[in-house]
This record gives sequence, structure tokens and C-alpha cells, in this order.
Amino acid sequence: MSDWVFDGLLGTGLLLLGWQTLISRDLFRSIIWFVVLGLLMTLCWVRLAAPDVALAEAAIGAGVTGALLLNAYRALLIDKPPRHPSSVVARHRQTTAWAVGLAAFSTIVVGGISWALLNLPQAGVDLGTLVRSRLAESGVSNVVTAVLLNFRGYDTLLEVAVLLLALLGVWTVHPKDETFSEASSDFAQNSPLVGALLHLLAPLLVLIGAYLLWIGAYAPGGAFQAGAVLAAFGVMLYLSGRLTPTPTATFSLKLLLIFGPGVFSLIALAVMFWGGALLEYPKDWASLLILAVETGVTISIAVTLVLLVSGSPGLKRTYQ
Amino acid sequence: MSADFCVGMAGFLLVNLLVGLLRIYRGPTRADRLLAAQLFTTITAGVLVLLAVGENKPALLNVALLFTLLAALACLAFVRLPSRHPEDAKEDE
Amino acid sequence: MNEFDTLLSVLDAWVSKTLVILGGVFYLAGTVGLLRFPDLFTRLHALTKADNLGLGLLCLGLVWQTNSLAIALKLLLIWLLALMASAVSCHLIARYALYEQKTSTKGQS
Amino acid sequence: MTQSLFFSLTAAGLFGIAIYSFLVYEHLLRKILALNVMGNAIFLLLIAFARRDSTTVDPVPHAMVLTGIVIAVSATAFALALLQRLHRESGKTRLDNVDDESQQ
Repeated sequence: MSDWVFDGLLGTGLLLLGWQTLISRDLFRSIIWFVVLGLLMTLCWVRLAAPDVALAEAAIGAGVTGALLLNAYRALLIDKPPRHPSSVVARHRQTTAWAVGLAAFSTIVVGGISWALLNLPQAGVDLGTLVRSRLAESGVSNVVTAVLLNFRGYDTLLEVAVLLLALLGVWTVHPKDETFSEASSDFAQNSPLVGALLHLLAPLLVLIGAYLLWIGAYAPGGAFQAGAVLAAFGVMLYLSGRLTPTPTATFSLKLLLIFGPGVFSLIALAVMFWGGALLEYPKDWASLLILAVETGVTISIAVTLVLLVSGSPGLKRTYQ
Repeated sequence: MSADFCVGMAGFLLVNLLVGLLRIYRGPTRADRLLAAQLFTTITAGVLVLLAVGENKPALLNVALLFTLLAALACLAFVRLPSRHPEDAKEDE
Repeated sequence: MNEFDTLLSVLDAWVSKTLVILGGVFYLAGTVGLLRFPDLFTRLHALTKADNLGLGLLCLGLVWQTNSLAIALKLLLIWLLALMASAVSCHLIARYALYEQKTSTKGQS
Repeated sequence: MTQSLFFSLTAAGLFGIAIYSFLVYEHLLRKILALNVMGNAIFLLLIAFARRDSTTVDPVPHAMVLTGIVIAVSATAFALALLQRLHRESGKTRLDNVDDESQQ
């Protein structure tokens, strides 16, 4: 009974927040609604027995995405102070006739999807059972990690590459001038409390990142979650002015960026010498190789995400 | 403690969150809206803790831990916004 | 002896239930505060005091129930971190709002 | 109705809202937000599917969504960088020929 009440509230809340995110009056409100939507999404993952996803959403949805959006909003505000607020209020929309038509279209889309969902045939292939029956061969006992890094390792390898590609894209288009050296907020930079908080959080976050990486083998956790946690800390350092953007990347930073994809591809190719196919880990070595790949990927994901938020080629430590 | 009790309490906290959304709707200032969002992080952490114990899934405690660890992040991003812009004056009715 | 044990376990369950419900009451107080207080600075109380006490009582109630030291420590850590995070957030929001107020009154006069 | 079906239908509703506002609003940041909500709806659908059989959970969609979340955040970062560059170069936040300043 209480399960149903909880799920019902959650579903209603999702729709309400989705609606408010997309139609509210100015963009700041939209962003705040979106951040709260992320909180409810995390609860959904929990209810649907997906703790791995919940961990990633907690770190990325609540941490990195919010910072990204607020940063972009800030850039729109200060970049060229708008003479009238349209560039941040922004409710320009198509004419009413169009809007009505599009609303009808969206209703049809929702109706179609719902109809399909209600008349869904039984699944033809049961991948879950397949994964569980071969779990012993994967080298880890957490099914999600087994899928990510062993059975579908190819996807993950390409995903890490996509992440790097996105960063290259950001580097190419991000406005290249004074924004890089411009100071962050005085509030966060001068506040003694922020410094104290960061000092306390630093060891804890590194510890929890390593912990999530390690338990990924047998419990919810893994490279993405660990990388996201470390990235969130980097973003905090950047937002409070402890890390400042630089116009060029140092060699060691570039090394960190390609460390994950590099280790991953090297291992993927190296196993071919043992007679396997690409990414086919030898059974006895599987758990060790997966841990090595995960460590590399964690480091690269963390650094890449921080740079995606700052948008700059490099970051340097500034001492207070 | 029974699972039903824990999920029920979690539902009660969720109602608190949903009612509190009214503050984001009303504002009036941007700081009010952010404040409400911050409050919801604490509520979500409470819900997660209850579900972790109620459904006996210790992994959820890690999720709650992440939320509390990163709670200050949105605030740090917020205080970087320029403090006053034309729209704000219009908005603060 | 046996009866004493059952009595204790019943008492245990009641203590932790009471703590959790009390936590819920403080959460409710936080929400009421968020909605009913007249301005931002009073609403900060809801963030830093009521809800954190709610979370603290909740964690305490659940610690009472668990046998695992790891879980108990994690619950306490969650509460401590929530306290620190909300203290810092509150401080930042208040400073930002004060600054905003000062600049806007200067602009008007 | 099962829990899985309930969340699938919620996801369908969320998707509908997102596709409507994606098409209707012209501001690019709004479009980016709409895309993110749409992405969340699809993730929700996948995870709800993974629970169709309420006794077991299919880990493959979970792995897909995990990858998807990271890809979504990097794509969002790229889109936002494009938007900032557009705004810097032209002062515009929309993809049309009308100037932001001239039209209310």
C-alpha cells in the first residue's frame, strides 16, 4: 500500500517538475526546477532497483549538470548584459496556431507510446538471465559492472572516446578570451567557511571515490560513479576559485585526459596476444584487468568532466 | 522496523518535498528558489536513508552520502551569478 | 529472562519508531517554515535547523535498529556532512542576499 | 498495473512534455533543457523496462543508462558551449534571423 502511494507521488512529482522546468517564466527558475527533477529521478532509480544508476545520477545529475547550467546562465548574463531581459527570460515561442498544433502532435506521440506500452509483447530475448548465467566468467560479481566492462566493453570504450570528443568540441567553440582569466565569485572565494568545508571534503571525497571504484566489482559502484564524484569535487574547487582556468593545457593534464582511453585500448588490444578477440579478457586475469581499466577510466572521466564545466583548455591551482 | 513503516515515512517526506515546491514557484527572489532546492537535498537524503533501511539495501546509503557530500555545489555555482540584473528588479514584486 | 528480552526488543522498536516519527515532525516544521516565514533570512532557519534536526533524529532512530557498525557510522557521517553542507550553503546564500539588498537600495536612493 | 508499467507511462508523459516545449520554445537554453528532460524520460523508460519481470532485474539497460547519463552530460556541455559562442558572436540566443533586441 505505502509502496503505491510513494510511487504515485513520485510519478506525479516527475510530471509536475518536468512541466515547470520547461514552461516557467525565466531560465533561472527552469534550471532550479531541473535540478530538483534530478533529485526525483534519483529516487525513481532507487525505486526501480537501479542503485548503480542512482549513484551516477546523484553525482552527475545533482552535481555536474546543475553547475554546467548555472555556468551557462551566468555567461549569458555577463557576456553581453542584455538590454532587455529577453535573452534570459526567453519565452519566445511559435505563434499560437503552431503551439496548438504542436500540443496536439505531442499528445498523439504520448498516446502512441502509451498504446504501445500497454500492448507490449513478451520480451523475445532474456538478456538478464543470459548475463547471470555467464557472470562467473566475467571476473566481477556485480552484474552491471560485468555488462559495462566485460560483456559490452566495446560500448564503454567508445563512450570514453565520445567524452573526449565532446571536450575537444568544447575547446573548439568555447569563446577564447578574457573569460578564462576572469575571477570567480568573491563570495565563495573569500568565505572562510568554504575553505574549511573543502578541506574537510577533500580526503572524504577521494576516499569515497576510491571506495566506489573498488566495490564496483561486487556491489553498486564503479568507474563512472567514482569518476563523477571526483569530478564533482573538482567542479567545487573550480567554482570557489581554487582552480582557475588557463588558456593552455599542460602536458600532464593531457596525459591524464588520455590515460583512461589509453589504458583501455592497450588492454583491449593486448588480450589479442593471448589468443582472444578484442576485449576478450583471459578468465584468470579478468578481474585484475577490469580494475586496471576502471582506474584509468575513473581518472579520465573526472578530469574531462571538470574541464567540460570550466570550458577551458587547462586549470591551475591557485593558493589562497 | 517494518518495511511498510519506512516506506510510509519516506512517502511523508516526499509529500513535504512536493508541497515545498510551492516556494520555488513563488520565489520571490532567486535566492529563495535556490534555498528551497537546497532544502530538498536534505529531504531526499532522508528519503534515501529510510528506503535503505526499509528495503534493506545498504547501497542506498552511499547515494544519500553522495547527496550530502555534494549539497553545497549548487550553492557555490549560484553565488557566482552577477547579483542584480534588470529582470530581477522587475521580478521582485 | 526470556520475557525480559522480548520486552527489551519491543522497547527498542518503539524507541527507534518514535525517533523516526519525531524526525518526520521536524521535517514537517521545516516545510511549514519554508512556506510561511515572511522573508529569505527567516526561511534560512528552515534549511539549517529544522530539516537537519529531522535528518539527525531519523539517522539516530535507524542507527538504534541496525546491528552493523559500518551502517551506523555511515548514517552518522551522512548527518554530519548534511550539517556542514547546510551551514556553508546558508552562509553563502545569506551573504549573497545581503549584498544584493545593499546594492539594490543604493541604486534606488 | 505493475510498477514497471506505471513508470513507463510516466516516462511517456514526460517525453511528451519535453517534445512539446522543445518544438515550441525558441530559446536555445530551453531547447537544451528540453533535450535533457527528454533524455531523462528515455532513461526512465529503459530502467522501467528492466523491471518488467518483477522477480529479476535486467542489468543490460542499467549499463546502457549509466553510459547514457555520462554521454548526456558531455553532449549538454558541448551544446552549452556552442550557445555561449553564438551569444558572444551575435548576441543571439535563438536560431532565426530576428534580432533578440528588436523583438519583444
